[in-house]
Parts: sequence; C-alpha cells; structure tokens
Amino acid sequence: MPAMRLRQAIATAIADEMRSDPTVITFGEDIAAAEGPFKTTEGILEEFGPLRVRDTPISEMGFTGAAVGAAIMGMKPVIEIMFMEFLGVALDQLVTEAAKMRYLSNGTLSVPIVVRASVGGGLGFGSQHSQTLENWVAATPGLKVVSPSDAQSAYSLLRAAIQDPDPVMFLEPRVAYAERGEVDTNLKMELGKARIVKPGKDLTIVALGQMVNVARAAAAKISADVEVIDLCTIVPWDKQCVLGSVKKTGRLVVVEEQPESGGWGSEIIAAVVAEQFATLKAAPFRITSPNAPVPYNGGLESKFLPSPEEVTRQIEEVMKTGKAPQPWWRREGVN
Amino acid sequence: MPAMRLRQAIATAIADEMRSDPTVITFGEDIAAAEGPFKTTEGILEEFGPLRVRDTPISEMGFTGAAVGAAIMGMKPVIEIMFMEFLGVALDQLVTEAAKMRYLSNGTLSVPIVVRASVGGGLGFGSQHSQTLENWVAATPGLKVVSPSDAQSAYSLLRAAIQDPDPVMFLEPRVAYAERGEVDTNLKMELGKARIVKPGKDLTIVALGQMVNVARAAAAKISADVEVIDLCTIVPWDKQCVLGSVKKTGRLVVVEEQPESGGWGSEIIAAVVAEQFATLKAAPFRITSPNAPVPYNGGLESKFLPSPEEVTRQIEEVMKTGKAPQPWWRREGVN
Amino acid sequence: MSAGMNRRRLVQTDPVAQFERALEIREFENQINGLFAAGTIRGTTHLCLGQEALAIGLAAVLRPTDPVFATYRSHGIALALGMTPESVMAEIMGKATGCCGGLGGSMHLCDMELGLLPTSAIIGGGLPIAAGTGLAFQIQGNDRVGVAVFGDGATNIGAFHETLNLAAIWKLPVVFICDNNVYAEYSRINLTTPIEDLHIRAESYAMPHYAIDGMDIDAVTTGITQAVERARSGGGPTFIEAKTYRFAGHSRADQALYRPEGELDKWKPRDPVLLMEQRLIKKGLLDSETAEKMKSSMKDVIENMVKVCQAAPEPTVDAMFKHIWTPKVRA
Amino acid sequence: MSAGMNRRRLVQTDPVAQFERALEIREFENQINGLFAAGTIRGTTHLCLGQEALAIGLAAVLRPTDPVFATYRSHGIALALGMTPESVMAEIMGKATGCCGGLGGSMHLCDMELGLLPTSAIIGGGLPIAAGTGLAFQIQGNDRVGVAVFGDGATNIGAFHETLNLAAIWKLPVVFICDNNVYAEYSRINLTTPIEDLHIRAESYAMPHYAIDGMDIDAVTTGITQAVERARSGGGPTFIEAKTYRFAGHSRADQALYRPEGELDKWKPRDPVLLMEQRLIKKGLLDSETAEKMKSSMKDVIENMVKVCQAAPEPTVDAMFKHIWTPKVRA
Ligand SMILES: Cc1ncc(C[n+]2csc(CCOP(=O)(O)OP(=O)(O)O)c2C)c(N)n1
Ligand SMILES: Cc1ncc(C[n+]2csc(CCOP(=O)(O)OP(=O)(O)O)c2C)c(N)n1
Ligand SMILES: [Mg+2]
Ligand SMILES: [Mg+2]
Repeated sequence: MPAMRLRQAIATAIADEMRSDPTVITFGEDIAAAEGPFKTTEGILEEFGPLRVRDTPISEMGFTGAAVGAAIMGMKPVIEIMFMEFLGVALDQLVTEAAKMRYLSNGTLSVPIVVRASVGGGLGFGSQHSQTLENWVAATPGLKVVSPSDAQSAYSLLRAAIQDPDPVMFLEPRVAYAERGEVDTNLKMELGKARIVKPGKDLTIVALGQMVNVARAAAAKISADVEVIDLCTIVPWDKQCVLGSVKKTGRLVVVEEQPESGGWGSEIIAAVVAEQFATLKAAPFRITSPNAPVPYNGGLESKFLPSPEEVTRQIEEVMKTGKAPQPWWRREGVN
Repeated sequence: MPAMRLRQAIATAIADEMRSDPTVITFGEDIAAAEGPFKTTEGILEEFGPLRVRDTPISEMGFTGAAVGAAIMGMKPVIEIMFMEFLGVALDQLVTEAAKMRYLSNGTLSVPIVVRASVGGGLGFGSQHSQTLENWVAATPGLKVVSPSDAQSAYSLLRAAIQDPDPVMFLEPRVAYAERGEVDTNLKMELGKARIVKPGKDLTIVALGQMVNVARAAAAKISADVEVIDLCTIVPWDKQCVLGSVKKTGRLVVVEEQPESGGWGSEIIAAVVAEQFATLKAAPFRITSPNAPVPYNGGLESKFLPSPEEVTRQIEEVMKTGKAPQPWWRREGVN
Repeated sequence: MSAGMNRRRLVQTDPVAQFERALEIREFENQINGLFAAGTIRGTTHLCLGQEALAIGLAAVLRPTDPVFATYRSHGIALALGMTPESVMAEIMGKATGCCGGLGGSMHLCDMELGLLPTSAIIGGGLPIAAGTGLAFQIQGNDRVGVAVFGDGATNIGAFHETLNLAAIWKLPVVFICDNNVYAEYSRINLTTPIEDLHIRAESYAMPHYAIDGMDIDAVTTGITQAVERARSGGGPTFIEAKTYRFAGHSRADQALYRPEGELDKWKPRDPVLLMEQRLIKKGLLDSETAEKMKSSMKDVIENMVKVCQAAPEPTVDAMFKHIWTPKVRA
Repeated sequence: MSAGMNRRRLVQTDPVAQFERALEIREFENQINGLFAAGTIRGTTHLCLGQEALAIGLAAVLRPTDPVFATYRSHGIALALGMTPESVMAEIMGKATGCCGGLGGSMHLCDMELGLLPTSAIIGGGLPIAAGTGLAFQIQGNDRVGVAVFGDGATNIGAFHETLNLAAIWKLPVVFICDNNVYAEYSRINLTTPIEDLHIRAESYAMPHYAIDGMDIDAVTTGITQAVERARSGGGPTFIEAKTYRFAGHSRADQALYRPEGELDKWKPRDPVLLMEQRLIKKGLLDSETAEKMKSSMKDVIENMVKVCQAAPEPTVDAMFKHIWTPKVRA
C-alpha cells in the first residue's frame, strides 16, 4: 500500500475517477496549469487535458453554478473552492439551486457535483482563511457534507463523493494536506458512514477532519478506555454508529473545530440525548474553539484550536465527575 | 397603547430611530418609493427623503457591503434583504467582512448595521422563499442574530438592534407581518434577553419567531403547566433565562422552524444538557420541520411546519414517558 | 409522441399555431390573475403579459434538447415550449398533477422533455447554470445550446457578470437573453441602472450582443436564431436584449401605480399578441373572424382546463420526501 | 503629530521623501521575502514589488480622511500611507505591537488615523465597503472620498459589478483603482478575462474610466488626482486601471515559473523605483551617490527594525477576545 500525502490522495482520487468515468471534469481557480494552490490536482491537467480540467476566473458564484448546469446535463463536475470562506460569495448556487434542483424538477434531475473546499485553522492564515464553517451548509436537505481526516479517508470518501448522484460538499482539512498516510485504493468508504478509528468502552469521542487526530492523540493519553469515532459525513451523519457507541460507553464528547456556538456538534449531542437520555452515565458535551475569530498569532492559534492536552484534561475530568467541564476560556476567565 | 401590525411596528421602529438619530439610514430593493414589498417601510421615504432612504439595484452583495462601509464612516444603515434566501448571494459581506471588521481593525472600528430579512414558511412561497436559515449566520462571533415574534418585540428589538454598535441580523417572521398586537413604544427590550411569554412549572418550551405563537397555542391546550420562552435573540442567546427555567421545570423542548438537522435548537439543548444533566427529569428534544425543502402545496406546508397540535401531542407524550417522542414523519413512516 | 412534444412541434412549424399559443398564454395569465385576485390560489405569481412573443420565439427556434433556464416569470415560456396548460395550472394550484407535483408552485416550473430546467426564484440564479449546460455540451462535443432568460433587473447582480465572463472566456455554446420589460418589481430600470441599452454590458466580455424588438415575433425569431446558430457552430455565447414591456404588475397584488402616466398606453399598440394577429392577417394566413373565434374558444378551453385542475388531487404527505435525494442505483 | 501622520505628510509634499518611501517598501518586501523563505514567519504573504508607485501616488494624493480599502497585498500601501515599518512588520510577525495586535497578520493591516481600512483577504470584499464609505460622505455632505484598490483578477467577481453599478447610480464619491499587475495568482490575466483593457468595463455603468501607467509616479499622481477631484466635487465615481507588473510570485512559495520567458525582463526597465530615481536625478533633486547612500542606509534601517520587531512581545491570550464585540457605552 503506497503512503501518500493527503493532497496526493485527493489528486489520486480525482484521477482515478476521471479515468473510470469520462463524465468527471474538474475546475477551479488555478487547479489546472498550476495544479492547485495546495497541489491537490497534481498531474490532472497533464493526464486529462484542458477540455476536462480548467482554470476559472475568480468567480465562485459563476463556476459553482456552471458545475450545477454541467451536472444536470450529464457531467460530474468536481470543483475547488480554495478556502471555505469563499463559498460566502457562492452559497446561493450550492444551497438554493443545487440542493433543491432534484426537488424542483419533480425528481427528473440529479446534480452530481462535488464542491471541494479547504477548511480549518492552524496555518496562520488569519480570520478570513481559517474557519471550517460547516454551519453554512449543514442544514440543507439535498446536500451531503463530508470531511476526511487522513489520506485514506480523503481518497475513499472523495471517490464515493464523486460517484454520488447528489451534490456533495467535501471539506478538506488544510492543515493535513501534507500529512502522509497509507492509502489502499481498493478500500471503499460510503458517504454517511462513520469510522471507529479507536475502539474503547468508557467514553465516545466524535470528531471530524483535523480534530480526529487531536482526539486520537488525546485518547492515547487518557487513562480511560476511549472510543474515537471519525464522523466522516456530517449530513447525513451516522446515527447508528454513534448511538451504538454511546450505548456501550454511556459517555459522549464531541471534539469540534468550530466555535462553541452554532456548530454541527450540538446536533450530535441533541440527537443522542433525545434517544439515549436514560442510559447516559455523564453529561455529554462539546470541546470546541471559543466564540472568537481565528487569531493569526501562532501561539494564540494553537491555544484557540482544541488540542490533545485540552481534550485529555476535559475527558479526565468528566470521567471523574460525570459533569461537563468548563472550557479553557472560562476556566482561565478570559472570556 | 396602539395596536399595530407587525410590519407597521417595523416601520415605526425605523422611523423612531431615524427621528432620534440622524445617522440612521435605510436601503434595500423597493423599500423607498414602494415602501417595501411587505410594506415594512411605509412612510419612511416620505418623512426622511431620498438621501437617507433609498431603493437599490438587485445587488445584495453590493448594498450589504455599502452598508458596512457607511457604518464604519459614522452612519447606522438598516438594510432589507427581502427574503432570507437572498443572503445566499451576499453572505460574505455580513459574515466575513462586517462581523470581523472590529477584530481586524484592532478595535478601532464598529459596524453598526442591521440586516433585516423576512423569514419562514406558511405563505406558499415555495422552497426558495420560505426558509429561516439561521444556520447561515448563527456561528459567527461578532454578529448578533435576533428574531421578533410579535409587533411589540418587533418594535422594541428592532430599536435595540439599530442602537446596537455591532452588526445585527434581524429575522422577521414573514407570516406574522399582518398580525396585530399592542405596542408600547416606551418598552425597551435588550438584545440577548429572552422573554417568558407564559410562565409554567412543568416543562420549558424555547421558541423563536413564528414558532412562539405555535408554542403558546400548544401551551394553552397541554394538560401540564408549560413555560414558554420567546428566545428573541439566538446570538448571544439568553442562557441564564433558559437555564433558570429548566432548573425549575426539569424538562426542555425546543420548537423550531428549521429542519431537524443543523438548526439553532440543538445548540440550546447541548448547552442545557452540559450544564444541567443531573437535574433533568426527561429527555430534552426538538420539535422541528422535517429534513426536506419547504413544499408549496398548502396542505403539505401546514403539515411541514410545527403546529400547535403536533407540539401538544409530543409534549403530552414526554410528560407521560419522560422520553423524546418521534416526530410525525417517523411516526407516520413517511421519512 | 407526447402531448408536450406535439405542442412544441406546432409552434416550431406553424405561424397560426404560434398565434394560438400566444392567445393561450394570454388567456392563461388572465385566468391566473383572476384566481389569485379571488384568493383561490395561495402564494405569489408573476405574469408575462406583454412578453409572449419572446416565449413563442424561443420555443420556435430552440430544440427540445436545448435547455432553457428561466425565472419565476415563466408561465408563458413553459406553455410556449410545449408544456400543457394543465401541467402548469395544476402546479400553480399545488396539485399532484402539476409539473412538480404541486410542490414547486408558480415560480418553479420544469419539464425536462421539453428543455425547461427548473425555473429559479433567485435573481441571477439561472445564469451560471445555463452556462454550465453549455459547458457540458462543449465537452460532449454535441451541438446543443444552453439558454438563460432573465430580466433587466438581473443584469445588476453579480452572477450575471461572473457568468458572462466565464461563458466568454470558455466560448461556451450559450445564449443569454435579457427580457428587458422596463421594470424590476416596482422600480423602473432607469432608477437602478445607469445605462439604457443593457446589451452593451457584453462589451465587458468581448461577447457579441444586440437588442431585438421583443414585441415582434419575427424580430425575436431572427435574433434568437442568429445567436443559437453561432452557439451551435462553436462561435460561443451571445447576449441578446429583448425590449419588451410588462403589461401587468410585478406580482399578484401589484397594480403598477408607479408607472409614468401614459406609458402603458404607449406600449399597448405594440402588444405582441396583437402584432402577431395583424401580421398573420396581412400575410393572408388568418382573417379577423377566425381570430375572434380562436380567442373565444381559447377562453373556453382555458376555463375548462381550470376546472379540471381544480378537481385534481392534492399531493400526499409522502410526496414532500420523494425527491430530495437520488435513490441509490447499484451498478 | 503622530509618527504616522508625519510620515504621511512627507510623501505628500516631498518627491525625495516619496523616493525614500519607495525604497523603504522595496527593502521591506525583500526582508519579508527572506523571513518567509527562512520560515521565520508563518502563514502567507503577498509582496507588492513593482507596484510601489501606485502605493506612493495614492498616499500623495489622498487625505488621511479618505479611507482606502485595499487587499491582502498591501504592505506597500500601508507604508506609503504612513504606517511605520514597525507596526506593519510586527503585525506580520504576529506581535502585540503590530497594527492589529498580531491577530490579523500580513493580509489584514489597518490604521484608521491614516485612512487604511482593514484590508480584506476576500477578492472583491472591499469594493462595496469602499462604496459605502462614499455613501456616508455623500449623506454627511462632506468632501471626503472613498477608495477601493483591487487586482485585475477581482474584476471578474460579482461584487465588482454590483459595486460599480451602485456607485454609479448613486453618484458616490468613490475612486475604484484596479491594480492590473497582469497576474491573478498563477494565472495570466488573458487566461481568465477576454478583454485587454479592464477599465472599459466601466462603460457598463456609464462611469468615467481610463488607464494610467502604474509604474510612473507622475502618471499615477495625475490620474488619481483627476478622479479624486471629480469625487470630491460631487462628480461621482471613476474607474482607474493602473497598469503595473507583479515582479514577485503571487505569495510566499511562488516562484512564478509560469511567466512567459522574457516577460519579467521586459518590465524590469520600467521598475517604478528605478523610474522615480531616474526622474529625480533628471530633475536635479537627487544625485546617484545620494541615491546609493539612501539605499544602503534604508537596508540598515529595515534590518534593525526587523530585530526590534523580533524582540517585541507576543499578544496575551485574552487579546483574542478583546475586539469581537463593541463594549456597551451607556449615554
Ligand atoms: C437575489 C434576489 N434578490 C431579490 C429578489 C426579489 N425579486 C424577485 S423578482 C425581482 C425583480 C426582478 O426584475 P427583473 O430581473 O427585471 O425581472 P422581471 O420580474 O421583470 O421579469 C426581485 C428584486 C430575488 N428573487 N432574488
Ligand atoms: C472570493 C475569493 N476567491 C479566491 C481567492 C483566492 N485568491 C487570493 S489572491 C487571488 C488572486 C487575485 O488576483 P488579483 O485580483 O489580480 O490581485 P493580485 O493578487 O494580483 O494583487 C486569489 C484568486 C480569494 N481570496 N477570495
Ligand atoms: Mg424586468
Ligand atoms: Mg493581479
């Protein structure tokens, strides 16, 4: 099994899909000739040529819409939104057009597009280039929302996303683009299915994207036997897997990169609590970023993002007390 | 105390603020000469003239940004996004520019804008004109999100929003524009403060916008003594009020217009569960719309939105069983 | 051949059938107007009175395989392209027999057999999608053409700009048709747009452009044909501004009292349906008597159709969940 | 008077000070380049080498009360407007002494005393905001002018189109300056934009427009003056295209290997700093020897400044919560 960087896994998935399906095309800003600002489309133009692989003007609304139009006429566009924030100039096409097109065509049209976007903090890109912003797309029936955490899941989930007949938002943890991992190109992963990346019996952590590694690192240090679930897909999320795990452990912690308020993690908690209230052994809670813009300064940005140390500390505490601990910014009285 | 329609309460609040503060200005599509597609700006152009009251081209990104610019140069723009969905072409300016401007100016700038948008279903406007979409804006540190439920709260909250030094997203329940209520123009309401619109001791309902009336109607029928909280502000929401209420009742139900997945209600549940897990007497849960686009057909749209009957039924059930009931679409096996 | 395809073929071949279709649209819109005024139908609606020639011209020139992305103001385009009055009216009434099963409503019409993509209620929403259909055809190497129809007001939204630039730089087989009916909601175009001839905006993209008389079916047909042929033969996109006039208000409740006095009267003699009739009579293809008969029988047909639709079934509850996700088909 | 205001006054009055400031920018950017290459600074950065004359010209013509909304590529504009190298460098290093307390970074510079609004890292993000500042001035009835500076690539984003139209229809006192440095990231302008002279896009909005030689400080000053005066005197907005050339890559890691062979060399004799020097010497305001001395002493100054910034304190944790909400002030 070859080890490759996450960004190479992305490029490999696109290439493999383009090879096996001539309707797959890809475009975005500087993804063709320059092979992508994050080199996630290395070799794609060279192999598949300028008809199927294109650079676009800086026109996210225009090219996202173009993807929708191409999709309903038989193509499978995979487009790149360089930083998730740029979807703020194109959201209409994804949420209000693409995700409702099947419904409004009385089921006669499908919109098989994949909108890839790099997300997340940790690289010193500042407050307009470091968020994950799942909330922009998470409450959209008709749209799937997926986020890999390593090279293998990037490869397998992206292939599944491209094969999916409906629009998929594919959130790539930017900080992990350079990370290497083994990739089995035959391994299939299904959208909507979570992965248990570390089994355990005392407490369930649900994490996503770059927080999966944080959760894993914490799990290795925590004295209790923690189960770590890589959610992989936020919409539709794998209720069965999470409920099954919490049924076993009785304890639930969501580790989420988004700010405390308004993120996808509360959805997991609310759903689990509604279904398993009686059997929970401790208060379920979220470990998140604070309600603040992502700071540029390196020290602050590390502090801002949930860290293995913070996760460890909070989980040790809930194991002891059964109560939801305070996050660091309340503990330290800074917010 | 005069009785007025909610839409008149909006116009009155804008007029009163424009009278007392010459920096308040207002613009949007057809809000001046035509006095607003929903007549929420009746009389404003006539009284304040075309310098301060303007019709705009169909350019939501352009005029939302213009509001930001005018705000940092000393004005207080109140702008109208006719239907919340149209923010999909302008989100960048609100979330990525306005809400981060104070932070990125090292505290030297404030952005006192109010972005008004009509929201919600019930009027047969179909899937692209009927959503509430709080999720687009709810996870944005720096941005307040407010929604009135009747003429009084529309008046008082809008005045507070205009007076607020930071950007405020003001979501107006479209279906209630024509509803009348008494308005005390001296009554002040603070952003971030909820209202207990019906006290009770057995169960806490948290509702927002047009769901407040639904919750009230249900509360009147439910055999238990239900407390109904009109949340009024989603960001920052009134934790103290909700926690205080649930402390008393031990039971929490959120009635929310958004689809089941991804709405603001789960945030309330997650926060309450984290803090009051040990004292809850029943599983907290949400009563929402299903995960589907808003249907046009009248019968279906009524079914789609949480109704007093559905709320009553589910709350009677949780009072009996302590368990979260199934929503109608699972009960009826249609989804 | 389906009823819709038959209806489409008619407007493509027979000038009298075109006139009849124009009458049908006119009568349909008048009925809709009455039904909304009476409160029989809920929601909102946007009539195309005065814009019938553009709809007919589109249907006459385009093939059913050329997808059209239009707006909430598309009853006329839907009927012209061949959709049956029943499927459109039932949709507007929210009936299960409507083209979207009653879940879309007046603003959301669709018939893929005839090339009508789901109309969008978002200004500018359809433009990039139409460009995208052209992108698909370019890659597929066929000679299909994507078409976007949108209003004068839509030329001020960002998506318009981005789409025209993208279509131009990629030389996509697309035709952009701006139906300049002088108003965007309650605002006359001059109040929001500092130029008179919108088509000159195409200069920003080095895209061919021209205005056509949107009230004149022949001018419409010629103008669209030229652009469609350019697109089909690999010549890239064209921007057409069709000068029309909105005879009705913007939407259901609007009386259009904001119009300058006399403006409507000035346009009335240019009524596209009237012009069609006059031209057919002049050409000897129609006489006044027949025309009058056609009108009154069309009234009956549409009135009957309305009754049929009123009696049609409502959608069942499960319908609202039916078309959100594509069912998984395993290879 | 603050150090910044003093620095601003200098570039407004003294051509040799302008040259010195251009040298400062040049040296600053070279230092930044080295620091990033060495990995001393994290994140990303965008150099303005080749675009110094535009920055200086802006600062020379505008008053500190005329707000400028620029982009992530604004080290030069910040220094030209008068910000101290320390406040910019410390910001890029994430230090508490930076203009944004180290929370913004290279892409987010701001100094309201000098009229630099927080630069935006979103393409087109600043355009409508600049228009909005003009709206405020129009209502307030003062003679201030709002300015947007953006790249060639930004002329393809929807916000550009919406903003120019809005500014034109409202006759706002705004100047739009497109710094056409030939590239948007790794794409040459001709690959994404089907016209050569971007300023003609203003025709779509009936807005005055022209190109200026962005490498020539005199042309820049004259061109901006004309537009600013029009705006100040109630004549509305202007669109200026400054033709420049990006001498460096797009951002930190970029070697710009995609450039056509010889292109950079062709532009090198048009280096704006070189042209300034030549012109001053020709005018007898400077001699070569002094110029060389200025260069080497500038190098020392900037190197020392870097050391000072490196020794500056990091922001404390509470800083990240300080400027999210405006503290409530009760009347
Ligand atoms: C993004 C967006 N903004 C605003 C609206 C509200 N709106 C609906 S129709 C309309 C006027 C459109 O005018 P025009 O483009 O000329 O088309 P017409 O209605 O005349 O056919 C407006 C502003 C919308 N649907 N979408
Ligand atoms: C909406 C948006 N899309 C894409 C980007 C990524 N991006 C950053 S700089 C850049 C190129 C901009 O080129 P240009 O406008 O010519 O400015 P320059 O960098 O040359 O100064 C791009 C595409 C962005 N920041 N915002
Ligand atoms: Mg119009
Ligand atoms: Mg450039």
